[in-house]
Amino acid sequence: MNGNELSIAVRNCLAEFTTYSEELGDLDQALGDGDLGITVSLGAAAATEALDVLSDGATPTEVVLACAKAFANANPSTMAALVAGALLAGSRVWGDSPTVEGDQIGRFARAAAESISQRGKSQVGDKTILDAMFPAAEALLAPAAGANALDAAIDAAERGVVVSKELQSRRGRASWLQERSIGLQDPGATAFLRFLQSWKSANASATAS
Amino acid sequence: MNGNELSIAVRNCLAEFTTYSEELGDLDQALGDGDLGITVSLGAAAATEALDVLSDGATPTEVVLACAKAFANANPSTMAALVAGALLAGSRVWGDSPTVEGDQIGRFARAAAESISQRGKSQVGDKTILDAMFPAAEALLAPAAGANALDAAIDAAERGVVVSKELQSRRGRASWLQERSIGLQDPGATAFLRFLQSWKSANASATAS
Amino acid sequence: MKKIINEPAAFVDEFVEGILLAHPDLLKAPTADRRILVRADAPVAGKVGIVTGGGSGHLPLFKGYVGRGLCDGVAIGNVFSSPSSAQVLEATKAVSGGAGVLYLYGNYGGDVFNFDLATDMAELEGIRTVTVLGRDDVASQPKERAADRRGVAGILFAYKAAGAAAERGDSLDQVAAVAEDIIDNTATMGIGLSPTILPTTAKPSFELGDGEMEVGIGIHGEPGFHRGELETADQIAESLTERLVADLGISSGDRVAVLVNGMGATPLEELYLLFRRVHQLLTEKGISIDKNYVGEYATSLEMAGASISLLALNDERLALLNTPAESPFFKEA
Amino acid sequence: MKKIINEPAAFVDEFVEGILLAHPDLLKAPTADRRILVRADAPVAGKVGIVTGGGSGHLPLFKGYVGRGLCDGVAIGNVFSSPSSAQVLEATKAVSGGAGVLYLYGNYGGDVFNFDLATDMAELEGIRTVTVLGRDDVASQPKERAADRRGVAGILFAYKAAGAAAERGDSLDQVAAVAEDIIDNTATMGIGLSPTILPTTAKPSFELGDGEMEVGIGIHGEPGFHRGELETADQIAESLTERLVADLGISSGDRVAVLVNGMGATPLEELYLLFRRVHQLLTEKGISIDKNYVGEYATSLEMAGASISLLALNDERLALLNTPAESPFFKEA
Ligand SMILES: Nc1ncnc2c1ncn2[C@@H]1O[C@H](COP(=O)(O)OP(=O)(O)O)[C@@H](O)[C@H]1O
Ligand SMILES: Nc1ncnc2c1ncn2[C@@H]1O[C@H](COP(=O)(O)OP(=O)(O)O)[C@@H](O)[C@H]1O
Ligand SMILES: [Mg+2]
Ligand SMILES: [Mg+2]
Ligand SMILES: [Mg+2]
Ligand SMILES: [Mg+2]
Repeated sequence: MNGNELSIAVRNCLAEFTTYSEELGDLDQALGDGDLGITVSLGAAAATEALDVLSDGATPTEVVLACAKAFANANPSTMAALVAGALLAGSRVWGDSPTVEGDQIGRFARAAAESISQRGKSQVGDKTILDAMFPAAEALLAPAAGANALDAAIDAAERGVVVSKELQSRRGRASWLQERSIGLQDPGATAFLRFLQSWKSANASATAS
Repeated sequence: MNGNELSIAVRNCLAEFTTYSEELGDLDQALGDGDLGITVSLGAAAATEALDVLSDGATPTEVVLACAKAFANANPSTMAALVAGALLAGSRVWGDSPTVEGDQIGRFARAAAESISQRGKSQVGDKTILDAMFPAAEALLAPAAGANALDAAIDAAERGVVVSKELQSRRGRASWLQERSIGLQDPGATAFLRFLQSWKSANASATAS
Repeated sequence: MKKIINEPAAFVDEFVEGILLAHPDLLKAPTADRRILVRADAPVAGKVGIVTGGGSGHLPLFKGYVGRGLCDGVAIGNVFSSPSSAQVLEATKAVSGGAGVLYLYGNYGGDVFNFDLATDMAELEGIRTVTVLGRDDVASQPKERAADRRGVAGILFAYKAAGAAAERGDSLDQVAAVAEDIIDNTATMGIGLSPTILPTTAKPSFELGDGEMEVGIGIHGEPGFHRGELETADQIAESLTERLVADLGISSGDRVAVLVNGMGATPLEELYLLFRRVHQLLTEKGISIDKNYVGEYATSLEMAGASISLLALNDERLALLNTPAESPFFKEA
Repeated sequence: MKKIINEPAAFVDEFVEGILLAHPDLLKAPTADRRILVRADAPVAGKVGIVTGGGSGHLPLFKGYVGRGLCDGVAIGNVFSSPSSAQVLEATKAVSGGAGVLYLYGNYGGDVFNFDLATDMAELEGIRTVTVLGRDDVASQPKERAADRRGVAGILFAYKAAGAAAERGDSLDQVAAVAEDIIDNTATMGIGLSPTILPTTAKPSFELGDGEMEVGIGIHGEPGFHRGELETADQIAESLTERLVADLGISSGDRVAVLVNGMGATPLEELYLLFRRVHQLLTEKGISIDKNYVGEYATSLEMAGASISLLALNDERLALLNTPAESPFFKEA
């Protein structure tokens, strides 16, 4: 994928992703403050707008940076700040490379997750986005034999979402619920899963590797 | 009636009168601020308590003064202040007289109405208690031939209440409603009517003249 | 509606106790029933005293305006109901410093008749009083009957100016003239979005449909002259401002003080939305805002709604507003 | 619930414009988007700057605490949502007087991550910053995890004290130490009676049955640790006070500052009922109240409810609280 192809794929994906805003808002209503739907819809719109005006010759890293900046400022929130930082960290993996393929995707994902872990002082098991992200990054890097990498990542993220449902939140707003957080599904982890699913259905051909 | 008889008659009347609190509160809700029910129930209770501890040898004037003071302080309001002033003015007609009869009642009522008119800068037709009170006082002073004075007063007050319903309020809270006050029944005038009716039904024998 | 209260009947006594516990350096209660609050240094010898009063449920009105450069004392009624004449008299005696006492309060029948009774009683005690009534609510009566209007939030201006005049040593008649002048030049109008619930009756003061507002509402939930669809902040600011400007007869070149007052439940953010539009409108008209107050100054328990007051200014009135004052609820430095 | 607003999306921009129009002598907006407010005299050369910030909808928090002896600037987010790191950076630059800048705000993920980003960016501009987080809400985490508690109304104490320290010329590390000391000794707990409605979503922040209250609620309507029957004012004051006293570990002979804070729709009268009982309880325990604040200091739009904050005092802390300060929303003489 070159920058232009990535930019188109991202916009396709975001158009689908925003349809989950309400679901994500409702999950965040139960476990947090209900604004994740707004973060997602405003953030996706801002990123799409930013890509619409980006030059066709932009590198993949420039595409990601434009998204990061737009997403960070659209509705600044925990998710917006963590995701923006994660995109920055991921793009460092790519450097000036004019195209990205194969395990550059997985390495991007892992760097992104590590950035969130560091900034958020959080790890797998804290019931956050990381419970979906880290397993998905691993799956992208080392898909089970014969499996499509994206499908494997989606499966891994989904398992992460399901498993973390029974955990007690240890980070962010949800942690204030203490024991009451057990049994509720993490909105951030769900958002990551929905993002992967959107990528798949919006870009079925482009991303099958 | 001597002071003790008057005191008993007043207490009998007030016990009945308070049963109208809700009706009066509701009328005042529509045309004013809804507190007339409280003024009546607290005021009647305070007056009754004051009479309970008044000596049996009190003059009619002392009985009235005790009521006036109790009523004025129980729930100070327009009605409380005007009625207290009216009772004071009425009792001046009686002076130290140990008993009151015949047209002393009507003269009391007229002096009371005049006091309200003066303090309230109001007159018949302004849609206030006076629309019931002045005609009732006149009826007490000059009942139609053969009629019972109290019944005549009740009839006159009732006509006042009905007629004033169609008038626009010109005094007090209700006047702020301007044209919207037309068609609504004045709570103060109604209170006076209910007071007379309570007197009649609670003291049927004592007051038949 | 839910309330953080104890026995409804004890509501007033208990919150007054709370006020006294919180501000013992600024306020004191001279009678055992604590239904009167006066400045901690009352009576101030040689100074005109100012007594206000009325029903409870309007904090910071009325109790909040007792302090240096404001009123000297307040007689405290039950929720939305007048203090008694006996209480007004006690307040009068407690603040009388020998120069007479101004009665400054809102034009409500119950209050008027009880203060009037107190006037007679004070005279017997040798204290001269003069009464000036707040009557700024333009919705309550047409201009021709302005003397019969009820008093609402705009009385703040009169407290401030009369308090400053008394503090600088004006005579009773001068202080009364200042109050009268301010009130003659003050106009207020309010809107209500939701009712208030009296602690004792637990009934709403009025009923209003979803999406409706009451225009011209009073601070006890008295109906206004129009009930209609809820408008935007800008539309509300426009219709109220136009009406107030017309009532005061002010125009380009004039100066005003503006008070945007919250009735209780309305967020401060929304009051600033109103102020913004008032400022734009007056600026367009060439009328300058030389003083403003935005916040809760006269409430109606938990009623949602707001009022806008304008005071036409001249140098003297502005100087009086800008004089230092201090109460636990109001400070002007 | 009904609101006095215009376009929901313009809510924040418009009320900030209103604040600027009302207080041009005290506040200014250094950027074109007006999402930053700073003291009119910022930057003050040689003085440590204090920047706060967070979501809107909490007036007078946070914008209300920008002024002399308080914070120097605020970065303004949308309703209940963080300002961006770019906005925080702008505020930092606008108040930097060469002595470094303290970031003092509530412990919320969105704010933390955005202020942290701004820290990195400020460093690139040669401005040193230190961060101190308000984390006074004892209901949000047990004592062992006190560092993870969220920040609520009690941050007022830290603004006041740190602002006073900066004004008297303390260094950045000293001002930060003052803020940290205050926050370590502050505990808050709140109850909610009704939700708040976000202008943009028009949805209630939570749902609560008739006659129910939420104990330990946050200022965005975050659930507390207990939902139960609405109690009396006295019972509420008792359970909150006991919990705060235990959390701070104070006892007979100790001194405190008390803040009884209204969340938006709760009448001031009810806050004084709470203060009354807090005063009685602390007095019984031999703990004296040397300073008190009763009113709306940190709200949640039109949410009904209240919080109680205690700050354990010593001479130094009390002296800082009593130092003069002035903003359009907060005055200490
Ligand atoms: N410290 C953290 N580290 C990683 N993820 C976090 C952290 N805190 C919160 N999250 C994630 O962010 C999600 C909530 O995002 P968002 O709604 O933007 O938060 P807020 O409204 O509190 O700013 C959570 O569901 C969780 O997945
Ligand atoms: N100026 C007046 N003169 C005579 N009667 C009046 C006057 N003003 C009000 N009233 C009477 O008082 C009644 C209302 O009494 P009340 O509820 O005590 O008044 P408020 O609640 O305004 O103090 C009215 O129905 C009317 O009959
Ligand atoms: Mg959220
Ligand atoms: Mg009434
Ligand atoms: Mg009344
Ligand atoms: Mg949020």
